[in-house]
Amino acid sequence: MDLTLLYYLVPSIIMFACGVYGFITRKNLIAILISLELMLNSIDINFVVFNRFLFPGQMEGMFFALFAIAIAAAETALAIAIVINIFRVAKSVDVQNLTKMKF
Amino acid sequence: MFNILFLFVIIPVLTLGALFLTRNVKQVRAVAATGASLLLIAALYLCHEYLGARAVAPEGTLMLLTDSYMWYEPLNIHLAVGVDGISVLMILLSAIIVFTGTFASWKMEPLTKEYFLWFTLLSIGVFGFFISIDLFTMFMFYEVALIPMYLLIGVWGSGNKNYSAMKLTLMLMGGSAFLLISILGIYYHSGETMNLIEIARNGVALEWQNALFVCAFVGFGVLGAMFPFHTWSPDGHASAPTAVSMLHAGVLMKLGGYGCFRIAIFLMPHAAHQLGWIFMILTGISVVYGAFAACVKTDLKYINAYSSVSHCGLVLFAILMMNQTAMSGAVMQMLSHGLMTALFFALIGMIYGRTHTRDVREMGGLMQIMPFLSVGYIIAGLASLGLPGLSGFVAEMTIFLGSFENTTVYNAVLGDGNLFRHAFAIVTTTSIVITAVYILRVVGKLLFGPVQNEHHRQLDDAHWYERFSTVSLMLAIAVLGCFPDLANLVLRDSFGPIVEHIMTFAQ
Amino acid sequence: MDYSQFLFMHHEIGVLIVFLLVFLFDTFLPARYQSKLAVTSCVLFGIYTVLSFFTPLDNAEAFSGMFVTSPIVASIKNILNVGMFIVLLQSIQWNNSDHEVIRRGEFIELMLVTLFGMYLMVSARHFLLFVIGLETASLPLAALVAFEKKQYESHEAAVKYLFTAVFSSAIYMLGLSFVYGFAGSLYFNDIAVACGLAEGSMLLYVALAFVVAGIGFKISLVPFHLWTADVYQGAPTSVTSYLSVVSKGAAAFAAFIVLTQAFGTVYSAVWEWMLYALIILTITIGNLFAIRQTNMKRFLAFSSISQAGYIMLGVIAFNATGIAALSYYVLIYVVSNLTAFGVIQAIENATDKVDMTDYNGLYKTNPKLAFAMMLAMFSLGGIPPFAGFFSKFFIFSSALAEGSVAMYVLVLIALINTIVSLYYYLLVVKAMFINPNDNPIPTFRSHWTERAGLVICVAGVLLIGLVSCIYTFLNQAASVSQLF
Amino acid sequence: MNVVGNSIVYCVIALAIIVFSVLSVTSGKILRAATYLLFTLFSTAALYFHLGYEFLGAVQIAVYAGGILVLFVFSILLTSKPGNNAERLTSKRKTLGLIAAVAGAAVCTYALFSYFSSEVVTLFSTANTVTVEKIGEALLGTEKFQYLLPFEAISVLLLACIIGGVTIARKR
Amino acid sequence: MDLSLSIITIFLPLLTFFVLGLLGMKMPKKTAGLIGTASMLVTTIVAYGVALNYFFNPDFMVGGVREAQLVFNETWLTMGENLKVSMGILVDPISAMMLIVISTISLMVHLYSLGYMHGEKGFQRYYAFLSLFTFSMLGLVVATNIFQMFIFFEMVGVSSYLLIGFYYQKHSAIAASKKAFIVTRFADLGFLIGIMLLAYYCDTFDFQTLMSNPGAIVGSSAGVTFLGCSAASWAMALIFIGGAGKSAMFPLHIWLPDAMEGPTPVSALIHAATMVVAGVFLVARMFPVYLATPEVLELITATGAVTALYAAIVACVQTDIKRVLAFSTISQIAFMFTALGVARPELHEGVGYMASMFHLFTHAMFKGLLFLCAGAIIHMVHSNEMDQMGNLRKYMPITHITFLIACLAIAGIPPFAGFFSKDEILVAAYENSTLWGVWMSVVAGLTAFYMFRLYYRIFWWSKPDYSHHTPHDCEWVMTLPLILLAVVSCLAGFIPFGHFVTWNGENYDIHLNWTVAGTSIAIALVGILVATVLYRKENSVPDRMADSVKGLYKAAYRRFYMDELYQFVTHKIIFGIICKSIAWFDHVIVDGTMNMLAHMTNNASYAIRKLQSGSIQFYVWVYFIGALLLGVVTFMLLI
Repeated sequence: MDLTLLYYLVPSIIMFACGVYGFITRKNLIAILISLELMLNSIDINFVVFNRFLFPGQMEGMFFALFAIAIAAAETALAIAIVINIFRVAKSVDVQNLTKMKF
Repeated sequence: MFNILFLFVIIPVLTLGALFLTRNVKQVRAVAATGASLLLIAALYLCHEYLGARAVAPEGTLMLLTDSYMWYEPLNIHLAVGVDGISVLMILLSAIIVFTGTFASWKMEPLTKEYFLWFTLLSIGVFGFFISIDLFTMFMFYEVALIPMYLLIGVWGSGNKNYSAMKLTLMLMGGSAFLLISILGIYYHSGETMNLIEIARNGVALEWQNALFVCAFVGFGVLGAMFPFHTWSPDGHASAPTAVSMLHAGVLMKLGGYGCFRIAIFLMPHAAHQLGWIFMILTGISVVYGAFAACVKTDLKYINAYSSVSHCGLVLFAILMMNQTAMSGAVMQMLSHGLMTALFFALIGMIYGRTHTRDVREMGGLMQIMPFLSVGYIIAGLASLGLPGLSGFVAEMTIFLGSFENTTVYNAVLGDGNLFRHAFAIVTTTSIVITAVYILRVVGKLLFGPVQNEHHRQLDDAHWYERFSTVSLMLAIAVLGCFPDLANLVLRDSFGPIVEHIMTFAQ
Repeated sequence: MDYSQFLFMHHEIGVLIVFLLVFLFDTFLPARYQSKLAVTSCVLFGIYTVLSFFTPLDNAEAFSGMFVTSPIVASIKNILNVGMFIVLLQSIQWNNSDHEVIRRGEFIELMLVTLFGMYLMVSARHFLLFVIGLETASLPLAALVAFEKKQYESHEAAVKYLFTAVFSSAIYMLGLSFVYGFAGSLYFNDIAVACGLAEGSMLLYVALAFVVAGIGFKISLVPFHLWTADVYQGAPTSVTSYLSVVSKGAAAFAAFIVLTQAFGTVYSAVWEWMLYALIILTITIGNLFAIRQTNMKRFLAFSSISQAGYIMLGVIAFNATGIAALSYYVLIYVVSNLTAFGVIQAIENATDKVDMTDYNGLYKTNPKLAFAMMLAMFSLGGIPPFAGFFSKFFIFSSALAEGSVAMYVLVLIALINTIVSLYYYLLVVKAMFINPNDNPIPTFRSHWTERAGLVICVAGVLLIGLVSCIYTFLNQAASVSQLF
Repeated sequence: MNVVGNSIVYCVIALAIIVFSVLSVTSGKILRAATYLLFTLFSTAALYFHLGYEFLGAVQIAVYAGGILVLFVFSILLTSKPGNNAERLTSKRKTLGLIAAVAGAAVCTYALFSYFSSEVVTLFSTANTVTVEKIGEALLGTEKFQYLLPFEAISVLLLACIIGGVTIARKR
Repeated sequence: MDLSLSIITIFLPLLTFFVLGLLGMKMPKKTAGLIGTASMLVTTIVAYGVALNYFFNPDFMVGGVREAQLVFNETWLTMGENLKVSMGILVDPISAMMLIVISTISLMVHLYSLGYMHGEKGFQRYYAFLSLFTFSMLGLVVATNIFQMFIFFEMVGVSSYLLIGFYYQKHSAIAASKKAFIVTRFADLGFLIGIMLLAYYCDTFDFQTLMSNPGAIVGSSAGVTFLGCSAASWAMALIFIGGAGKSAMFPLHIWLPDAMEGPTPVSALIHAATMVVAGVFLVARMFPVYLATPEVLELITATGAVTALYAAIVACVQTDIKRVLAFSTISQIAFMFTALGVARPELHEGVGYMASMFHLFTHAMFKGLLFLCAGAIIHMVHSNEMDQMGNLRKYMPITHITFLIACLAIAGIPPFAGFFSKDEILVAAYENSTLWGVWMSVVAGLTAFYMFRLYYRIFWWSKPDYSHHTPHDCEWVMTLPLILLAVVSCLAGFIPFGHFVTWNGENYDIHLNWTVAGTSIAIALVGILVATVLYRKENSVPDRMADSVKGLYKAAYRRFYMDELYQFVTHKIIFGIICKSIAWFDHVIVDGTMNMLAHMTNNASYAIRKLQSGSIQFYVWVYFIGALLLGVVTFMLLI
């Protein structure tokens, strides 16, 4: 088995697709957040894989992944703050309740 | 040296400023009247200046009193002004209408100050358009003139004013959308300049002319109430307050004709020769169609609006003939129609202000009640149906004869096009009969006969400001009608170079 | 290792200094000075704004091409500063209200940080830096959107904003990962070279589509715009105005930079047509939605969506005139929209009313506000002699400079849409001037800061168009900047 | 390097990533989803190790697994109500989600596979020497492929997020 | 008197119009009337002076030809490079003759109206309009070019409109004035198109230029044909239509009977003597050009003949005395047209032309007289209907005598004026073809019949009840014109007309052709005899005769349903179908399209509102799919 680039991209793509699926289907805001983490994570994998296989001379992809992790962390922190906030106001974290403003 | 043309923007701007500072209705009126009078004086002085300048200018000069200041360098936009005979007459017309309009709206209420503010802004647009020879500034002033209409109709109008105001504004804006495309196209395909004279010199790239011509003609044609884009006009006029109808029918619709001439035909002669026939058909339809439609309307303003469609159609029709006679006829028709429609609308407004109805069926025998207004109405009507001695006749006859003149049209489809043009000229001439029909019908029902509504007997005749306003217009109509060569005096040397240019660049 | 390169970042350093001063003021000064916090920070920012006009305008590159500044970049930053300053000025009254006073410092600090993020977006020539800028510009905004603690809408808006923003940045970064996949570098220059090689592959299209989608989210291009209306409606008005002008303007400029600098080589092959479709969709759908809106903020949200479409015409123009016209458009859009939001905010602060029907008969009671609002509407609708006309004209002319028929069609569609947009702008004017109302908003006197903000904006609306030097300057700046 | 061993390792990691990803978005109970996410993150970290990015793997575990997951768990505990908090998905929503996910996966797969199908580089044909020293230098350098500026910039971002998070989460 | 003084004749009435029109309401009625009459008197004196000078000053005879004199010609409007519209005064035989006719009749009417219109509301206005009309009519006849003529054609049309509608509170008057204007306008449309064609081919409007080379128009338009006729023929035919409209030729005659709604002096001036002959004048003016297009002359002859017969038949059965006179006018003008139509230079030195002009002159006098008499009668009886009259010879002797003279004149009994002119016309007709000669002779007989029917019905017949108001002769201002005109009607026949007015300006001596004259006198006498038998005393014979040919009688009485036909065309077809359908089209299609665009926009806005569903997940779904599509679609389209 020649472990080429594409082998490593497959799980990443699936992970991303899972994230999209989860985002669209889940009702709980935190579950949606989890899906988001999956998506971000898969991107990190992409970067790292490309870096490792195609451009091993520098560390661009790895650094992007590194910073992306930090950004993801910041995002999550803020998101959770907001989720908690909405829970305080609406007593629910169900995304289906968040449709007061529309049309 | 200070260019007198700038006065036509400066005076209204100063009026605008002064209006802001006014405290009561009296001051508002005083300021507005002063501004309008100054404009009229300036316009008359301009005629004199222009003739003086024309006398010393070398033959074939397109524009006189030109002046140009760089405004937007990246797009080569200048504050370029200049006039030829056509614009001088248009400025004079606008000044007269603004002047009379001011007096016609003397008793405008409520919000007198705001009314005059918008009115003055409108006049800035109109004057700015006529003095500009830079496409950008022309377009800018054109739009400046459009938008105050919305509020003027919406706030001070009557009837179904919201609908009409919106329709008018949106349709005219639709027209200006096409116009803008055309202006930008001309700019990019004539050596990146906005100056009319330079564009004329450079010529617009041939492969683009047809499309740009259509856009420009449609754009201005909307304002010129060309069939089938005229539908804003009846509703708009019907709902607008008196002076606004006057200014709109009297001057704004002229912007359409002037623009078609100045931008569409003058700058793109090749396309004008190729595609003129399409618009000849449309404008020919306008002429007859408007007249027929006016026959069955019962609202005075609707009748006049449709009549305007017919008359303005004639203007557009004439400029498509591309010969000197028809074009000078078009200019005269613009003048004549401007004055006469203004008079019409002024009188209708005054009658409406008294009777509170514009339906001819509900009125009758006004001649016994308000003889002054009635006589005025008859004079306007006679001017409209082309009584010699009043302006309409001169203009229409010049157009008809011009459209019969031998003109070479370079067109693959129609050959020299004379037969086609003659056929349409004959069709349009029938409008003089139809015009007579609807004018006399209204005059007969409205002014003659027994008094229809006994309550009307208590109504009074015109007040001094109304008399002043209408008499000025009547005088102007009569002067133009009796001494049409006065207009030709101003126009005479302007068309030569223009027609020559149109013919040279036609191939 | 030359750390003096940081000194090229005048604007970034400036805004961080203001941020620090505000932070220190907020944190360490005793409570009795705190009531002056909003005004002080506004003054500080004002000083900084003025000073930033005097920073040298030249092309400079720092961090091996990761950070670039140029006259036009500096100019757009200045424009953003102006917008930011007006927003801050207009927010003082709201900021000092009882329930907001506790978050006053944070509000200003977060705003400043997002501005810093936007600076990075427009200056970055490396996608990592760009992403960080993007996130800095959007994540704190999510917090800001939730600032109206008393109102449920504010929280809902925050959730919507944050979640969609993160989703969008995920898509965007996925696109970037693809770009990295074929380019091997995240420097714009390298990508530009590699793009040419990858031309014709689907990977390029998908990557670019994702990148455009990510930036399109910030600019709220259709179909990436759906968050906009809800968030604008729910957010505190100051934040809404900030989102609609400064954030959008920066993103539009960034879009230009990214698309021309990194993907310029595949302009006509790829993204010209993507933008083409997006612009038509954006303008049309934005307009269609705006027609029916009754909430003023929501209405302006859709209006701003369609405006975004016009802004993108400057990008699709793909030339130096385009960027100049775009910056000019943004500047005028800033003053026009902030006039509108200034009026909305003044009325909201005074009466809590944001519905269009409440505006009926406004002219009778508050003529000046109504007048300002009308100017804003006319300017947004592109009516001369107000500034909006000029910006529209220039952006159209820049789009047509290339001269293809497709562009003419695009501009024509855009122009026809201006008719629709004029319709709904006129609806507002109609409400204020024409519609009768038995119970109009009572006459009130707005706070001096709001008035000052409005005066600045109205002056801008009236003058920016007529004073040609601004556009001329921007055009000059664009032509001397090393963009292409 | 043992090719077979690496292949097996790859298979295990890939399988883990796929399975745990799917599970984390499909499991009804939110806490379980979080747990599956943890496993996914761990698998990802393992992948990084497998590819030779030990530092990144460590950061992944420390930040994600150590930091973010904890936040998740806390927030889940804060927001979940007692009783049945398993969510049921409507089929319409599922369809929408499936369409999007499948379409996305298909498009990405096609794009990537068509572009990289000719790529023959394997894990073993390239060497990878990422040392912490090099990482440190890159992080504080200003040359090309060095990241001082992003490093500084992200600090501002993090600060802002802290301020934002605190302000939001504050009771008043 | 110097010819240049003729300008006074033109502008004095105009000045009077302005003075009376603007200041009239401020002055007493009497003053206004006197001003009008006095100014008209001056005008008349000058006009006579000018005309007599022209006719009797040998300077104007060059080589036996009376040359036309261009007194003024100022450019009024520049149309094109060569095409200029001038305003000027051209004095030539026919215009000098017309100056006399117009000023005479106008003066008589002015004078007469002082009495007739006494006490009417709007007396000043009446005089102002009369002055305006006189101005227009004089301007018309002295026109130097065809366009000036057209201008004054329009002007007389408007003055006529204003005068017919003088009693503007009466519906019938308004309708009549409107009808008159529109019908003549319609005819003028033909005139205008004719002018345009003419200007197109000849590049001039000027009569003298046109006349000097009448073949030019035919030559220049050679080869351009339409429906088998050359462009030149079309142009001239269209110009004739203009004249036919003004002169009330069949089928454009319908306005003239209705125009009798105006005050009777107006009918005398406009609708008997002057304006209605403008068409004849027009054809006469352009005669040399018409000679170049003989097929148009044929058309003119046919039109004239048909109209003459038609009008004569209708006149026989009308009961309204003014209507009878109106149809008589139509018939007589048709005579003039026929005379012009049959005139050829080679036939008896173009006698038709001279006859036509002669008849125009004499007819103006006696028809003016007839109308003024009718006016006097109506003034007394307060009705237009014959049934209200009878036996008036006892009460109004002067009117009776003058009316009788006029009747004899029109019937063509020597030595009254009509005999001479009509005789020349018949001569011309026989010269051309026997058909027209016989035809016109029959019409002449009918003329005698209906005129005497009228005469007997008014002055003899029965004696109705005049108890409440006994008729008597009117005051001197009204009778004086009657007497003067009667004298003219008696003597005018002896004017050597051929010395003054011929088609080419050369002298022509009238010789009575006693064959024709004898026949025509005989026919006239027969007509008079029949009328005497039937109408001298009240009897039932006429009614029984009418009953025996009821259908014909009814049709003739209803003027062969021409009005109904017009009514149908204008109201049902033009208004009912064309105008209504255009209005419908405008409202439903044009307006509807615009409204539909607006509605479509609105509906679209409503239809897509679900897109903004408020759900985050849907938002991102759209976002994601949008992004994918963006990539895939552009990829597919561009690769």
